[in-house]
Amino acid sequence: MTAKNYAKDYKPMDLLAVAAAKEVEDGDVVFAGTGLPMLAILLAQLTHAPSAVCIYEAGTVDGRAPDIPTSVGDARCAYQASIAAGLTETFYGSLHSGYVDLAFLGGAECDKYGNVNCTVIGDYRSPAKRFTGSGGNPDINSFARRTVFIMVQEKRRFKEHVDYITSPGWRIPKWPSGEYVPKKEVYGKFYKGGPVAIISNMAVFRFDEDGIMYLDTVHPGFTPEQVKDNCSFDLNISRCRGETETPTVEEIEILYNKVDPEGIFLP
Amino acid sequence: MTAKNYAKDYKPMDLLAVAAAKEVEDGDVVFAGTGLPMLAILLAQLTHAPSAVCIYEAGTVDGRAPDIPTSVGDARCAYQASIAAGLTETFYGSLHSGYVDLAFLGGAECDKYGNVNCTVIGDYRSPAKRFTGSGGNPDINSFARRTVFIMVQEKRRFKEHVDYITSPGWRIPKWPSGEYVPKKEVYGKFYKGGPVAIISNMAVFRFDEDGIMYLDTVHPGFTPEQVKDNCSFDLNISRCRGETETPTVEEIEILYNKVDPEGIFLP
Amino acid sequence: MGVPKKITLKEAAGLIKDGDMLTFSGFTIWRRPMALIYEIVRQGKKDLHLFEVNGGTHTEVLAGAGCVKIWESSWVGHELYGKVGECLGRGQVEGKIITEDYSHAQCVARILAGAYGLPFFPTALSMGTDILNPEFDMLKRAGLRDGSNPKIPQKKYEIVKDPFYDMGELLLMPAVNADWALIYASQVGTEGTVRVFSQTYTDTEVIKAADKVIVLAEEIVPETYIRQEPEKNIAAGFAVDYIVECPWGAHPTGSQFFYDVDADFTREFYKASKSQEAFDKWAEEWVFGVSSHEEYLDKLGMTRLMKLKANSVMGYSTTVKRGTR
Amino acid sequence: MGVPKKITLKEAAGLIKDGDMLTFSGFTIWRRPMALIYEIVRQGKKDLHLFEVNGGTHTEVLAGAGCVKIWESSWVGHELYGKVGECLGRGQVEGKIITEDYSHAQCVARILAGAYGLPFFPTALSMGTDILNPEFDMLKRAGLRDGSNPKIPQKKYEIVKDPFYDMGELLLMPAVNADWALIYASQVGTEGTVRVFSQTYTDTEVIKAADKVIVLAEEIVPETYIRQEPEKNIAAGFAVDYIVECPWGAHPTGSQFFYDVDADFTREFYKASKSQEAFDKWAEEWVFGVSSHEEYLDKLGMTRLMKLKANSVMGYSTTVKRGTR
Repeated sequence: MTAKNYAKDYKPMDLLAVAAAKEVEDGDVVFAGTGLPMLAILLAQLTHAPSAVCIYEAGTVDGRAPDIPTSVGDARCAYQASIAAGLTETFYGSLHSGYVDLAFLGGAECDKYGNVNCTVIGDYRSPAKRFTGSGGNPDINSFARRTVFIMVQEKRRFKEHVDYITSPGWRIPKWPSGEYVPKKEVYGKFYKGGPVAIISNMAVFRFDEDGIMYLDTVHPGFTPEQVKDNCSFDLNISRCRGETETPTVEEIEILYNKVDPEGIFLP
Repeated sequence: MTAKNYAKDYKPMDLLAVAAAKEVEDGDVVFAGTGLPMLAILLAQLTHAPSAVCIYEAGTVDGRAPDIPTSVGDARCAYQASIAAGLTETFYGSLHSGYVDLAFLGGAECDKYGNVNCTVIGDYRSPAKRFTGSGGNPDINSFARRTVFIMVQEKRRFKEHVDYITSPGWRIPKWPSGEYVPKKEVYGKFYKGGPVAIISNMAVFRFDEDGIMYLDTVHPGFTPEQVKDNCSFDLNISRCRGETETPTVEEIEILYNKVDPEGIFLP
Repeated sequence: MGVPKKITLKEAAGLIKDGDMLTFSGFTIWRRPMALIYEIVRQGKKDLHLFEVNGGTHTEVLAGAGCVKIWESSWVGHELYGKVGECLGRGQVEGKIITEDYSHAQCVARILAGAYGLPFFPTALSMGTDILNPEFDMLKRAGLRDGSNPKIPQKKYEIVKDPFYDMGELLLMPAVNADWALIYASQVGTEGTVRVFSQTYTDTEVIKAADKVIVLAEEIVPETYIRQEPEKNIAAGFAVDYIVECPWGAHPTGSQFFYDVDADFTREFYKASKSQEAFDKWAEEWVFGVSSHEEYLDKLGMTRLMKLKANSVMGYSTTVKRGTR
Repeated sequence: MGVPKKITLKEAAGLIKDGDMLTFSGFTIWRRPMALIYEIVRQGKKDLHLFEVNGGTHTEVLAGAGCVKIWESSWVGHELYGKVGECLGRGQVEGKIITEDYSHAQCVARILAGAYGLPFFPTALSMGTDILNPEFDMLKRAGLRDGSNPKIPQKKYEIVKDPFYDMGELLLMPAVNADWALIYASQVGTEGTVRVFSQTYTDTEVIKAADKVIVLAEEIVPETYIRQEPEKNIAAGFAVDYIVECPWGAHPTGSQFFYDVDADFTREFYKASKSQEAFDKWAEEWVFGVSSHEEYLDKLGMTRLMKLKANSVMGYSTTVKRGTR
């Protein structure tokens, strides 16, 4: 193995895609959504994880189109796929069935337990603003063994309490009482795992033994303190390992020439 | 319409197939098993019910093979079928979903409520003899709007109490107590219908308002009293309408030349 | 039940009554019965109750036109071409549209139960979320869970314990059986057998779960052809009530092997969807300003549509410009 | 998880331990993994726990050879070629085989639950039958519902009330997750994608529901070929653990588009199955008397097998004599 040839020029988006791709282990069954998750899984397949398999929730398993899909429901997802079926297959036959190792997800807000909101701003009953709604986010997050969130870092997005828990982190309400308990207590023997990382435009976060978020690495150009300042909750920065590894020339080359040559997600 | 040209020569099996075919109404969605039911539905499609549709529980809908299937799992069932899928489709997507109008079923024993046994002789817990087991008989019988049983007439088969209720008639045990109640009480709003006829080698039976079997017609060559003698329970023969209509020359011709030219079920 | 009846788009929309519950084929911006959606708007249907596994451009057109009273779903947006559902969001914020949120897979559970004639379907997905917060049961808050509307279950969900293997708690999700399934399908046989290309999404389940089914067919093909590969079909003729032959009937949403999503059209719509005034103007041009689906296609024009046309081997357009390079 | 491992029939059977729970592909006398069944008998496996949606010739071979301890299913027989399961029946009457009866669709519910990782699946089918008689719960009578065997649910079924639409009572059926799914498939891609021709029976669900999966492939084909029509495939490579390439591996059961059921062979077997002595003689000849699947095929002979060969257009043999005319 030769020394890595790091790229001098790269965009924040490139770093995110590369950092996300590193979360993929070879052989993983990955549930991915539109956008950055697609870049990450495709890059991983073309580098260190050639036998990782990608499931798109609209119904396809391991598609191999020469052109990157624009959405998970795209015809491109089905090209040279192993399976083209529907949501019953992906959500129940694959996810609920226990096959999924890793998933990439997004969100508008998160708290320190990795609870994520992608539903509303304000009081749910009379919201100030609606987002898209949950989609498959909480489904995938509840049953994949490892999930990785990709989010925009802002103080108002990394919150003490999210306005609405769309997707379950490590401490969640157990209904009907709504008491907050560890995820395992809600999921019983269905428990498989949960969020292992959040990748923002400033840093990579992971979760400690108590399911509390801490700073793992900062992206070049940022300091741990800056990251802490961009969280509303008291972020643990004591475990920071240093800087996030930057993209190599080869990774950038693959991203721009093989994964997204049309410039759909990497303009 | 010209007068019917009744066949002078026919076998008991022919009469059964013709009588069963008459239970099919045009446009019916029919669930059929191997053997006589296949003859009946195919004959019906070639005569008065061209748009009846046949579902075989192994996974096909409305197959149109030039050759009669030997079993419901046969490759022949899938030829020019509308759907070739599996048992989830037929049992849940078709039957439980409420599409099935009519079904043909068999059994080793029945009682006057149309409860049918195709599981054991003797005490279930230490049986003297096992039959095939239920197969889809009780499933289909519980959810088709009308079911027709085709059975061998013997005193020991038309019983006061069957050794085991494999398939639910009009008065059935409601568990966990096991109290006998009308079918509607067990099935609640799932209730759709139940057995409307039993066709034996001696007669056609139907069910009265209380779900009790009565003699409807006797096949030529038998008297109502003979039929009654071949039942262990006290058969109501007061409503007998006369003789079962016999096969026409055309029906025999279709059965032997179009439906089963190979002589599989009509040797 | 016989062969489904062939009718026109206008007749199809005419069958739907104010207040009816609708559900749809497709996925976000793919295979939506758009031509019928436009006609429903033209005919001014009101108070519609939508259940959909996920929403998309069709939802926004209906919501923008003021046709929607209740929306039960998990998601709405236009994927890359418009991040959120602005019309629906406006209706929700203004309190004009009652929203009942479920997760995506919980919606699948609901439609599966409906398809199979079951009152519920179990799932352990998305427990521990505010989707299950009893305070956020909006149909209950609106007093609509009293059993008087047969299309609204008496509870949003139920928590039960596994009695068999001590797995713990899981959820039962109530069935959905809409009055109407509005389906866009790739091909329909002359006797009504339905086929969709590539992913099936939840189309199979949606058809089975509805009381009545209208299918917009991109093509009507010989029944003997569609039966040569019965494993590719999703519904038999007896499961369909009405058929409308309607090429390009899914535009601006995409249809695998026929045409891609019209990204520019969708972006333009999304821009318009951000205010009621702009939406109304858009609708005046693209819905009320054309009297038929054919006029709509002519207005779009051949050049534009040919760019979207799918390559017949790949299943998607290889000529449409998608990105910046 | 990567690509499934290619192994031999002997290795495949060697993986199965005494007492393991097995389930199978196919339907009655179609697409059963017969070559592997024979090898399991040759290797003298004992105390097997079978769950199958329905039984067939393979069940009878295992039961006759004394391999079966528990049988949970709905049906056993050889269709037209042998009306009941004589070997299994003998084991049941003699009390050597514990039988748990479910209806056919209840078995489907059980395997569906297993496939979807659910502890149960609801059904309203076959209520009011002796299948539900608490006195006839044979695993409970045998003391096996105490939770100590993770493959045996603590209850045979559960009765629940619909909380959503007041439909009344219905049943919950416990999941099945066997140790092994033994599958015969028409084609498997070089990376493990599985396809079966014509009806899929419950093969899709059986694969998903089992802890480990062995697939006997009639043919191994290029992965790029099998992915040209992904809508026809039933499982991805990551769902399969082992593959054995084994042409004619389903004989004497049938395989759509490859060969018909061997009616004469099955009738002969059925005759032999009626007494233990005759069965033993049959097994001496057809199971223990041949050392490999190839030897078994040679013993059957080319003439016989060619009669069974399917017409490639129709999917079934058009030359085999089926009836009396």
